Amino acid sequence: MIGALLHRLPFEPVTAILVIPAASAILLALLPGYRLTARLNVLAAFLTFLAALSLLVERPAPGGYLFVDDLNVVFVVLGTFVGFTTSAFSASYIAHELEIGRLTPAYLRFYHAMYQALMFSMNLGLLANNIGLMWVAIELATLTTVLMVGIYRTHQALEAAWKYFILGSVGIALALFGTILVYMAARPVIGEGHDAMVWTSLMEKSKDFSPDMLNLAFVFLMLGYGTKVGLAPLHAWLPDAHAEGPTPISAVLSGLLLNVALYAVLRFKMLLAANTAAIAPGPLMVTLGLLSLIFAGFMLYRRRDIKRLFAYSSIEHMGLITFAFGMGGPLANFAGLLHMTMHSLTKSAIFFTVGHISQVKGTQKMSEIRGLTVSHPLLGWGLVVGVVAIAGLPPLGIFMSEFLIVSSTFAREPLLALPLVFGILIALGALFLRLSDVAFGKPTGSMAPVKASRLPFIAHLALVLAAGIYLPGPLVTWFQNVARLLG
Amino acid sequence: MVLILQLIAQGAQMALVLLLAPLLLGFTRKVKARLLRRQGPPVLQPYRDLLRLIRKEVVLAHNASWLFRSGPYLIFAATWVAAALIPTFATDLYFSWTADLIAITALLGSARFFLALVGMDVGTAFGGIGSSREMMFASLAEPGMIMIVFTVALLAGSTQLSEVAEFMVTHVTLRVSLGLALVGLIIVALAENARIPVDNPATHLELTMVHEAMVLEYSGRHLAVLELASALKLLLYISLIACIFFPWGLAPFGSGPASYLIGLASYLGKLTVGGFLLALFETSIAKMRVFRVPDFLGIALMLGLLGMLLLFVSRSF
Amino acid sequence: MDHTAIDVAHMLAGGMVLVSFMLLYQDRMFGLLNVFALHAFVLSLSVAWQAYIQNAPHLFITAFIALVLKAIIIPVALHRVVVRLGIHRTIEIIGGVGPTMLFGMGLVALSMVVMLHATATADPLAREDLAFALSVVLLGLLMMVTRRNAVSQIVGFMSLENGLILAATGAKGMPLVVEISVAFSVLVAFIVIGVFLFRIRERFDTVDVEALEEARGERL
Amino acid sequence: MNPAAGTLWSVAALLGLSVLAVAIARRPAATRITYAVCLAICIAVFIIAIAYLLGADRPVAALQLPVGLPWIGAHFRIDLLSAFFLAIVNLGGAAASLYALGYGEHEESPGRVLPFYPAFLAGMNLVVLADDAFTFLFAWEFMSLTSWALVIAHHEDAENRRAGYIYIVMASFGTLALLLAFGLLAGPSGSYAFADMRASSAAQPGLVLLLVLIGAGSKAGLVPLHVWLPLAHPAAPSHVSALMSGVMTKVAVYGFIRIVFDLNGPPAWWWSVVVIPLAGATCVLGVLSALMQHDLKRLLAYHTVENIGIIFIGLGLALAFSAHGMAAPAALALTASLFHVFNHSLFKSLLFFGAGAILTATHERDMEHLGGLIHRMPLTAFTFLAGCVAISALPPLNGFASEWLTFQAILLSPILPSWGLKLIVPAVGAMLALSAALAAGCFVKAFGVTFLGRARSSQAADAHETDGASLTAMFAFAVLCLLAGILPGFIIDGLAPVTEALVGGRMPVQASIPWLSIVPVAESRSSYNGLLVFIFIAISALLAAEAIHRLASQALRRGPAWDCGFPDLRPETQYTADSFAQPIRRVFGEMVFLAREHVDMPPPGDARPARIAVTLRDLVWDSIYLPIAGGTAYVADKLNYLQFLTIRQFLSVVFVALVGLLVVLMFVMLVWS
Repeated sequence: MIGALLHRLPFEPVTAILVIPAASAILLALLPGYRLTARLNVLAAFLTFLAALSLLVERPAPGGYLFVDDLNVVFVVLGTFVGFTTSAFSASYIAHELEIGRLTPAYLRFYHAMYQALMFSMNLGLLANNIGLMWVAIELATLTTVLMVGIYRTHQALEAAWKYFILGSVGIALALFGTILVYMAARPVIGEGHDAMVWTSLMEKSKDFSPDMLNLAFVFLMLGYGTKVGLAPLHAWLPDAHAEGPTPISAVLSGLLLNVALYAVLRFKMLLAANTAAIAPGPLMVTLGLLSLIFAGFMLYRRRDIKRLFAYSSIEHMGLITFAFGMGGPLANFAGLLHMTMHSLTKSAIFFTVGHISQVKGTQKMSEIRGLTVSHPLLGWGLVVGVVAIAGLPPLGIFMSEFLIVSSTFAREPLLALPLVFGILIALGALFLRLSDVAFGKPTGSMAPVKASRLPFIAHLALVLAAGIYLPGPLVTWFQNVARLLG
Repeated sequence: MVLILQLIAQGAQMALVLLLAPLLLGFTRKVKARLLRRQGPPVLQPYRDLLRLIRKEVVLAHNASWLFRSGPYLIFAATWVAAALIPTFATDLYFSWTADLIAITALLGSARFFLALVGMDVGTAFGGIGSSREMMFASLAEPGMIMIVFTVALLAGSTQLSEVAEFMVTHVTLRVSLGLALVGLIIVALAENARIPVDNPATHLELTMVHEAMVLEYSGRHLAVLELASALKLLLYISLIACIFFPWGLAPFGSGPASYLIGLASYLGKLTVGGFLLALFETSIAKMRVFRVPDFLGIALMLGLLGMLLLFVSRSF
Repeated sequence: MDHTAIDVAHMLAGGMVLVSFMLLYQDRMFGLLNVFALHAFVLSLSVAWQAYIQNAPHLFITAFIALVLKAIIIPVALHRVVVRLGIHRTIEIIGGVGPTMLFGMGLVALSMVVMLHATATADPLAREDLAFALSVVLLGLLMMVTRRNAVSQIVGFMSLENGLILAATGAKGMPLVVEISVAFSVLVAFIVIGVFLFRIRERFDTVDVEALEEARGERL
Repeated sequence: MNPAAGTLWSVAALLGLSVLAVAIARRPAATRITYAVCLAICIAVFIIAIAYLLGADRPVAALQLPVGLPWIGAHFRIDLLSAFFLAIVNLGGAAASLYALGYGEHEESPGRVLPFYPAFLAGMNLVVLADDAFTFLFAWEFMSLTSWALVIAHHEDAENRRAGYIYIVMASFGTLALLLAFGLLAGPSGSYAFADMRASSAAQPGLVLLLVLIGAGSKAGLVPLHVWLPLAHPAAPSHVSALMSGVMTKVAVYGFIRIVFDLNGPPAWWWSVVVIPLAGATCVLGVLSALMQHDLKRLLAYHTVENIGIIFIGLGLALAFSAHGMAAPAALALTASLFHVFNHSLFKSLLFFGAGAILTATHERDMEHLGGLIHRMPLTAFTFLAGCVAISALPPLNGFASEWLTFQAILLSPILPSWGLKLIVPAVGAMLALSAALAAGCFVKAFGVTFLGRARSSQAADAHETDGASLTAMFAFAVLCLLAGILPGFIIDGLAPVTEALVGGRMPVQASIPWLSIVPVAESRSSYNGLLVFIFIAISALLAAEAIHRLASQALRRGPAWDCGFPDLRPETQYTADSFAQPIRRVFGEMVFLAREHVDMPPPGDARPARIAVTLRDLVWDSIYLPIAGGTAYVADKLNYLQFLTIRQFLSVVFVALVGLLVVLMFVMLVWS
């Protein structure tokens, strides 16, 4: 019925998803005035989200450059939603930054433009039906985030942005080489030209590709896009970029960009999975996943900066997700998708609270933040719930995915499950160690009430809670289809 | 008719142990004195002491609580019930199955528990010493006792004293386990009754006293009840040893008055021998330091455990 | 296509590997920049040749971009930067020249084995091309990690990226090559501007790591 | 109506209540409302459970909700075992809620207690209801989480925060162990419903047992996984401590029974060889540690460890017997264990209630500052005394009844064929006897130092009797302790169907035996009659008192204590908790705690006071947990350098990774071709 309605309207969701952010980026770059631009930013993000939702109702046939299938629609809807909530959060966050003069209006204009540009590039990367186009989009996303990480112009911010930039570029380069190799592998089968880079045709024919080429290509792609995913040992840019940039960007990085990079990896994994002769990409992903999980788990213990803490926890969870997809099979893939969704929602919610906390306390050092549940009950308990969720405890959603990952792994590969459990436990220990000091005890620092935008993080946590208790049937079948796609 | 006889027998036993207890105490003291070339108090002296105490007024500490006043009766009752459940002159008395050997040990445990509590009630230093040391002894004596019970029970296939006694009478064979158990039980009995070498019932104002320290604040009728209870306890242990290891002459279930008389006679004989041996032992050995007592009791525990293991070696069930 | 075509392409690609080794060998700043200009020049020649033999005119654009931007503008700009920042002294090479060269040899061998083995099915032109491209990429990366100096690291990155362009053009009929080369040029421009703006003298990162720990509140 | 549905509705009500409590926490009436509703719900569920357990025709009590794991759904089921534990959970819950009606009024931060308390109850109920692995673990961890929130309710105290931290980490550790166990039971296909697990046999049942022993054991407090328990239980508000010690540990026992006896297929003989010695060690170490404490609530917590050991001895014996196909002895052992589960939930809750009453009256948990409370709080003292007698396994109260049954089960061990068990079981029997005796000593200390003697502090001197609600709860449980002690037969008969379902055997019917005595195996073997023992003691005590008061003089004079004529009796001269434990410390301490006493006796003429310092070491903590913490810190420090590399070094890492992978790939390809 809605589908029919959409037909009657002159409405093309896919283009809308791309055009709205692009146009608003330009518009916001031109418009002065904080209030208006902030509102416009939210509005644009909201419209994009609506357009993305309409994809659930009915999706267009794959085109030459853009296409929508079960896999990327998950990412698009999730991404646009988090983008929308983050824009709402960023409105109040940036207002405070303006008050204390950390940002000037000029930079603010730039910030909003970049925000929409980022949305555009990520949506493009997700919707691209062409591996070259996807590559370009992800590079664009990297550049925009680099600019936003460095926006505070402090020594650390610039240093973080720079580190991100260099490591990102090298990753990009490797990814491009991998992309070229894929084309070379596809060319003999599909023939020269455009088709040899189009997902839809690649997926059909990949079984005939030269397996050795694919293997080689996957090494480069895994390292290249893995840098963006933030897998150890390619993670170096991630903690600083999260810690030094504005908090909304940290939220977007953890909640979206990592997913987009992961999406790229998954696509190519599907390509290899379809080709029986190629070496299964599983072992590589499992290794990198475990490495990231355990490494990040230990790194959590020595963190002093609250945003860097949660950045490392993002590395940990990306490792977990990569591990799940590396294990493969319906259960693990389902769990991986679920975990990815839950992690995006939870981690961005955590960054929302952390942003307000560091604003009201005027610091990101955990040693100077105490007793939040006393001084700022809502933020404090919000943080507690967030950490409980991210640590994988019920009744929140990540518990379900970790349950599935661990139990299915142990039934299949007991020896792999032990390091997995070890890593999870290590990370949990670190998170609660910090939490019990930050959220409880005698409060320190400013007790001033904070003009927090409550809705975003409450909405996210509510969603995570709901998912932890009840997953709606359509969502489940949809995830199961994707899990089957991923093989 | 039989039921009535049974009830009478049970009641008789309860009365009997109550009456005999001070006598045994007096007898032991007399023998001890004689062995020390002293005249010693008359055998009936304990009865006189009890009566005198009963007639005296009670001096209560200001901060003595209701527990302090009700404790003696509880202690006495528990000990008395325990003593009444041990076959003295006849087995299978009407209520003999009320509590088996483990339960009897536990009953004595309850008595000890309350004794240690009342010892702490007034809040004097001596009371504390007594209670803490009593519980320390108990913590070793009780497992020792249980181990002995295990040995006997595994052998006789029952923890019911009557069953055990009958088993011993009918088909007992000389066993090393039994010997070990006997020695262990004697050690436990000495400790539980605060006899030399563990404690010295005859002294006061000595830093090593345990039982006397707990009842130090008591006087008058309360003290009398407690004295009677401890006398009962001594009787209980001797009759326990007698009933397990020397069960001859016990009147079997539902037998006539004649056999009851025989049983009674043999029981008195056993008590005499027991009291005499006790006195002999006490005169021939010195009291040991408090912190050597755990080793002493540890021996009992070891003996019990050893006896049980030897059972398995000698005969695999 | 005839043999000479392949031979010329082969020669040009091999030439790039050779120039990469020259880059590795350089320990003078200006010399490095000049050699890099040469590197870019050879690249543009090779791309042009590919454009000719694949008769794909759009590749000429790529060749042109390579020539103008990488062989002329960027070297000149970097020359300015070097003079401006006053860092035109010898570049310290971590691990020394000799070992680096040897390691580079190893990398070339590795890439040859891997690539020739992997592309057994592909046409000879592409095989050679990709093998050389991979070695250029690895050598560029090697250069980035063995140089302490910002400008020479940039040069390393750009030579790496030249290798990518080489591979992309060698992949016969690959679409979007132009767009990709443009995107990369933007990237490089960013880097150069970054160096220029942030006045990064010695390295890409601060000398004083301790200070950073302090600043990040990550002190133990 | 379907009992499971009824219980689920009550659970839903509890959850709703906790949401409501968040809203109304600031109101003065909040405490009363919350606990009153909890009380009502718990009673309702208790009735449901008892009706199911004792009912002749048991309705099918299973249902499935479309929540939880999507393609499986959440299965809930009440069978005999879960009905029994439901009864325990809700009996304890009801008493705690009743108690809290009074006690909760003294809570200074109700906002941190009221929302979590009903959720905690709901979690425990859900664990017992769950019939598939996901729901079970979900509820299990939810229970841990809510109790964690209650443990750190008084978060200003750094000790409590530390306790909460250790607790949540250990709890998650246990949950992960259980998760692995369920992974094995479910198999690769992921059949998580308990029914499927029963149907299919696990790949490695032995491994499952070990994992469950770790998972459930860490929750129940088996040595050496008990370290969190003495920290966390005392930290919580007292009614929650009572729930955690008296009920939550039982839920852990339920988890063990459910998985090992029900889901994991037939047991192997060596399982009991693992379980029984562990349980024995738990008993002794628990009670010895308790003796060394002078914090009343911590002492009680350590005794929970001891009693868990007793329960697991019974379970281990049941495993041993049923592994050799001896149904009747297995039933005896299991009955003993379940009976002790029930008893411990009674007297441990009672004792924690008492400790809470003292806490509110004196604001003291340290016994060294208490004393003489029997005068100020006689009723509390009476109930606490009942609890002490019960937990010390003294007749005629209930603690003895279940330990007596355990001893009877131990005495059956010679019929076991395997020699290892023949020798291990009696040795563990000795440990059990030792721990029983030590427990008596420990509670003489606890009651004597706290209630008897003279007040050691002003707070203790002017304490006041606690409120009516609390007293009602305490007296109710004291009476239950007595009833369970003198009428054990009925409970044994009530447990018979449970054991029949689990080990396929049952104890002989007890209710028909004359004089209501209990006979585990045969009249000729052993019997015990708590009722008669109680009556005899009562009669003879009254008789004696009566006789004495007739004969003796009624004269009574109050005077100062004599104490061998020692003058100036200041409270400091009394025995303290530590000095009471000193002889036992001398005997066992050197070995178990490496106890060292440093006496500093000044020479004559020196005015400074003589000092004695005692150092105890917790060997379990020092030898297991400190190394783990240290190792983690060490690795974290070493890895932390990676945070501070230069970009060039990071690039080198990437480079090395790339080259390494290429080399690997090369070898792979060469090998393949």
